[in-house]
Amino acid sequence: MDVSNLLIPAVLFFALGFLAQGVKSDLKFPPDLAKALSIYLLIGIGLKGGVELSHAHLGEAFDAVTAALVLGFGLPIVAYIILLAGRLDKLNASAIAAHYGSVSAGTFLTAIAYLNAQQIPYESYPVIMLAIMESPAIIVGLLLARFSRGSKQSNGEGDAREHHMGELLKDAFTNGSVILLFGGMLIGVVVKPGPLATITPFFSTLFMGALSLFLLEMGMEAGKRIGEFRRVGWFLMAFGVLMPLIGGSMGLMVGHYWLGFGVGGSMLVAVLGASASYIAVPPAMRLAIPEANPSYYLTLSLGVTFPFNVIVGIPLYHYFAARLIGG
Amino acid sequence: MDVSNLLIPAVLFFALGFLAQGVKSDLKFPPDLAKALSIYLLIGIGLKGGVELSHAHLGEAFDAVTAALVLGFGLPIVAYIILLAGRLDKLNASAIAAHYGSVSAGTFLTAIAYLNAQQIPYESYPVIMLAIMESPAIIVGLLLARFSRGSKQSNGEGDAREHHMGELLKDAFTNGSVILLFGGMLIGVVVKPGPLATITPFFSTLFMGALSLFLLEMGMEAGKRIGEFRRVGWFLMAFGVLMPLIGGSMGLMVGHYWLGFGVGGSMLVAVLGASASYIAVPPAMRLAIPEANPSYYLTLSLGVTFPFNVIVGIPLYHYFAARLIGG
Amino acid sequence: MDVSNLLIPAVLFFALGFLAQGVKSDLKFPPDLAKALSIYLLIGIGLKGGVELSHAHLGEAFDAVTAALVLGFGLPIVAYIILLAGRLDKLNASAIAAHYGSVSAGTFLTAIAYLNAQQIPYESYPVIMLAIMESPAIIVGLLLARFSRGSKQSNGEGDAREHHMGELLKDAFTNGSVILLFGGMLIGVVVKPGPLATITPFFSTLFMGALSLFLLEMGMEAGKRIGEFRRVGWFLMAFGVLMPLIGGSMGLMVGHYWLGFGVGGSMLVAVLGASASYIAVPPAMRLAIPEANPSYYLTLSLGVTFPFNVIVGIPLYHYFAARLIGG
Amino acid sequence: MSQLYPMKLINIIANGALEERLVNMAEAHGTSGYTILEARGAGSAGLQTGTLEGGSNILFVLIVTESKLAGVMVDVEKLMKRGHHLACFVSDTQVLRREKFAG
Amino acid sequence: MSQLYPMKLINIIANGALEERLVNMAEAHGTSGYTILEARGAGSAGLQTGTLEGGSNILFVLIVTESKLAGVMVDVEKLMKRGHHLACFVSDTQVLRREKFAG
Amino acid sequence: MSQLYPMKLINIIANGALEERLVNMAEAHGTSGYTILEARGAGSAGLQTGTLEGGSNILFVLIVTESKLAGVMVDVEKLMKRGHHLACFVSDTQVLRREKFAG
Ligand SMILES: Nc1ncnc2c1ncn2[C@@H]1O[C@H](COP(=O)(O)O)[C@@H](O)[C@H]1O
Ligand SMILES: Nc1ncnc2c1ncn2[C@@H]1O[C@H](COP(=O)(O)O)[C@@H](O)[C@H]1O
Ligand SMILES: Nc1ncnc2c1ncn2[C@@H]1O[C@H](COP(=O)(O)O)[C@@H](O)[C@H]1O
Ligand code: NA
Ligand code: NA
Ligand code: NA
Repeated sequence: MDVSNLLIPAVLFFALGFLAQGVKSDLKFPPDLAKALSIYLLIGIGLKGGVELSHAHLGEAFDAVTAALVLGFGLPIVAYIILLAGRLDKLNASAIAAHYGSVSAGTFLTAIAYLNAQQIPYESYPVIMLAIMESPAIIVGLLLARFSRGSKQSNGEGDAREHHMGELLKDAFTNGSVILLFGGMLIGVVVKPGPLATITPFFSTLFMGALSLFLLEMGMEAGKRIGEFRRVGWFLMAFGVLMPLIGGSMGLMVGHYWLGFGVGGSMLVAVLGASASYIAVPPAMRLAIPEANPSYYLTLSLGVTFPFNVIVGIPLYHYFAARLIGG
Repeated sequence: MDVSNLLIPAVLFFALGFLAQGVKSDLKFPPDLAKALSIYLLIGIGLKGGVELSHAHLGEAFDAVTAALVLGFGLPIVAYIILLAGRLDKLNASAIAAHYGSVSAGTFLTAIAYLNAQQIPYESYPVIMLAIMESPAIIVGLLLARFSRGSKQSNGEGDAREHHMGELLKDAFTNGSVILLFGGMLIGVVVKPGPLATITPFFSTLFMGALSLFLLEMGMEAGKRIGEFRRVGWFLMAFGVLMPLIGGSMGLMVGHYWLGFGVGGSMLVAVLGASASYIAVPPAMRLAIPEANPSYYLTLSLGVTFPFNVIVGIPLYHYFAARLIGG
Repeated sequence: MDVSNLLIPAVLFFALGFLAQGVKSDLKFPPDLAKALSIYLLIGIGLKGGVELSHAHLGEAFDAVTAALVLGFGLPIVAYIILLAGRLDKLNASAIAAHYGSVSAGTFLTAIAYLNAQQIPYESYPVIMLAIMESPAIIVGLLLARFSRGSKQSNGEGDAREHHMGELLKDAFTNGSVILLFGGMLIGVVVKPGPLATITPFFSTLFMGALSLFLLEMGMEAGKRIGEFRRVGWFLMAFGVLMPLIGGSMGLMVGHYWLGFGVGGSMLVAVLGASASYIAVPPAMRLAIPEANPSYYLTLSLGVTFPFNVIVGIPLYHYFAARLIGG
Repeated sequence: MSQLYPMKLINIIANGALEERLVNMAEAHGTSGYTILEARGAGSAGLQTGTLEGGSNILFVLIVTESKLAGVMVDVEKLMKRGHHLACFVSDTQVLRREKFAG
Repeated sequence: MSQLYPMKLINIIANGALEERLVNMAEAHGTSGYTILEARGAGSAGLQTGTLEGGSNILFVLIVTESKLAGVMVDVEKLMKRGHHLACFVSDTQVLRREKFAG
Repeated sequence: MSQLYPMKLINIIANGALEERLVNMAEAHGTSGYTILEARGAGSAGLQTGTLEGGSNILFVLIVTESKLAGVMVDVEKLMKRGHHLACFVSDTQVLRREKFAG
């Protein structure tokens, strides 16, 4: 595993941001810049996925979607069990679990950049799986939390909650990231190559540069979270490193044995399994599981798992994918 | 009229934004992003117009400018009469009229994208007309309002107003959009091709992609206004659909019979006539006609006329232009 | 000195922004846009510098760095002496001196655009010198202020200050601009051409266009400062024009006689000497010399010296560089 | 001397995800309007840097008549009881036009 | 215990287009300064999403001495009389340095 | 009727460069949190357009118990004594949950 593989802009900009926080630099990013970049990146992935989907093999695409659903519904349950085993209360466990069942587009794109840099080919389906995997985990988290609350349901507030439920489920499918990913995908599918080419310079040619800028800011965000570590405690910290390994290996299995992907594709599925959402899921959990402590799940997904995946995880998943498949 | 012509990024992104609001998605855009994009787009149009102006035929350019002034001063008066006929108070009528005499760059650019997608050629003068048409309607609105106030002038506040008037007229020519459009145009004219080429990748190559992102956000903005429909009432809603048809046909006449443009160019002039401003004019009216209800003119121009033009109007004006000129 | 040389986008957009303020246009820029653009530009310069550094001649690079340090430490002292001679209090003198010892990336990049437009070649080392020159002047300002405070040190607050000092020195090396410039440089050095090429379209191809947009906003900022002129008084106004001439000539000497640069390179060193920081140093002085009046140093660097350099200084330094070296 | 009328100024600082709920609340109580400002900060819910939706606060400002205060407070407490992290503080203020806010 | 001095805190929420007018007003009354924050919201002028200049609010904050309040209120009422849509509310506050604000 | 408890609302308007100092101050006094809003304006330090870091203000909001006020004020005055340009004003307010802010 050649360390120079890590010397790609995406990773280095992330590290730079992290370091800037470490040395307490006064470097500030306008808050809206990250939001604008994530909107841009999600549309960009969507368009890319749509174009690929348009000449995808339907049977394979269907398999990929099914696999994505299985991972999206399965991983949160695994996470939930581990968290309960660690004596975490049920509501926080549900909220955290939802984050790990979902995905991080930033991590996924860093993996893409990593593969491109080494000219490793990869299947196109993982992009579609990324979009699919945004929502299921939110639903699982919702349901887990609902059962956790148990008795509470009986009292007056219950109805309010019931009434609530449908709306929250709807939210899972209409959250911003889902809209941008599937919207972009749809546009990528229906627009003819001619007109599509007019927006390619913006959404495709600039993509990797914009990603670097986004990761610089995310590196700073991750760095800011270090101060919160004492809040979350050792068990959760460990979970933030352990869970990606579990999710990663499950993703690897699914990618290789079920979907029959090569090294590149299998590694990307591993990354989907390993990554935790820090854009779509946190606001969803704010509404769905208000009782949970946001500093737990934000610190874990953004401050622990994200850096771990970008620096250690990606090359690691690649290494195992290569060992398993022999690329 | 082949519907697949509507399947261009600009239109689809607008629809996506509109839809996102419709399903009450939590998708949020940083407020400053739209402002930044509109600044970028106005400069971009200006530069484009300047380059074309630099090898324009002066006589033709002069005709186009005159025609733009006629439309800019004429259309608000038409709108005003219709609105009064509908028993709207004079001050609100003046403010709304100003919006319809002016233009919407977003609509104009969507029309450009629409023509490009179908490889329909178009004259370059409409770009210049766009810049010209920003201000006249504001002045007309100002004057209409002033006369509407009538008696008020006699009382003490009068002088304040008089004194006011000059400043407000000045504002019409120095508002942000005018500065960016004419500034960009001037720069496009005076800068030599060499240095100009250094900024082309930014202002020209990315243009259509940035426009898509802008329209996505405008689609959301339009969607948010639906809630305001009950405020404006049926008559104004109807006006928001009727007026573009009137302005569009007038534009079509001017483009074809007066300026002798082809299908593409005439359609663009129709779009100038049909579109209503939602960037330059609203703030101008806030100062010039504070008594008017901003939710009327913003809802109409952004929530009714803009979507109508983008989805229905543009192909319609194209259809009639083709019928009239036979392209 | 052919005036048409000034007709480059960078200069014209700056003038446009300045003019927009002059005519009191209601043109507004979202505050975060300038911050985002300056982050982008600093990274872009850094990357460019890094790539050039990677095939730089070490001996020459070392000379350039030494020269940059000499200028960075020397110029503030010159400025300080002049300001005291003008009877300005020591603390304000220290703060202003720090700004003139440091550099303005915006001015430097305008000079680059100016040279490119005339196909004048230039050495690559000034880019490195730009990064080096960010910090030294801050340190000098700090020390000057500390001695100015003199007696104050004896009282109780003293210790607080002492204790303070180290932290402030650290700040000088970790301020945002330094992180972005050196971070970008490092990334430009270590990343292989392949992966680096993926971010080139974003950070390099768009660079000059983004610079134009940034300068448009800076032009407006400069324009807004005119109202502050009465605050700073005539002596400081004169200093804002005189100091760049002194710094410029010193830079010219250093560039030509010490570093042996050609017309282009020597002019760039002159610009480094002549320009005053308005991004990195002001916040640093807020913390290091809170007693100083921020409206003095911001008005001078942004409202007087920046416009002077962009409009008059750059062609002037070019003219003298040509006279001196005979390009 | 222009007449000023007493009103209650309600401030709520919460994550942006709660915006829709707060707006609905304001409308349910028929206030003359509402104001929202973007905010950052820290509290029991941890650090809110304002960079990501999940970590962005809003300051929700509501001017109401004395009579409406109690009702709004009940709704805010409901949100808190559900576990939502928010800071709510109420101050006395005075407005220029009573009729504008007394809806 | 640091001494605090009573002042009046004037808040004005209006469309961004009014910014220049409000700043001029503050300067006309010789206040020590003014503060502006970007805001969104809704009111009699309809929805202010903050996305377009025409639909963006500002929160204009002005700290003045008791003695200056009346004068400022007169000017604010003038704006309202002209029809401008704005919300103005005044609260009592205390500042650390009287001389800073009593200009 | 929900119970409201008196608290002190501290507002500090200063250049963004002071943010870290103010946050440290809040933490030193063990407040339940703090809130920061971006601001522009003008004052003795001149024009703060919000465009460049050096010319950008923040509005730092701190809710504290009566008992903590004095201590915070001392620290704010220290900053002012050092020469920092800032405006600080304190108002009475009431909060919904005393325990949340009385830390
Ligand atoms: N003592 C305080 N002073 C000012 N703002 C506070 C305070 N406590 C909490 N906040 C704000 O309220 C938000 C929500 O508070 P919390 O529910 O404690 O997370 C925080 O993110 C802060 O922005
Ligand atoms: N009751 C209220 N509470 C808080 N903000 C309000 C209220 N009424 C109006 N506003 C704000 O004041 C702005 C102007 O009010 P209006 O003149 O009613 O349009 C609105 O856009 C809101 O941001
Ligand atoms: N009278 C005032 N009313 C409102 N804000 C003020 C006032 N005076 C100062 N400020 C704000 O406080 C900041 C710092 O004030 P100063 O220390 O005077 O520069 C200014 O930039 C303004 O945003
Ligand atoms: Na996952
Ligand atoms: Na029109
Ligand atoms: Na210098």
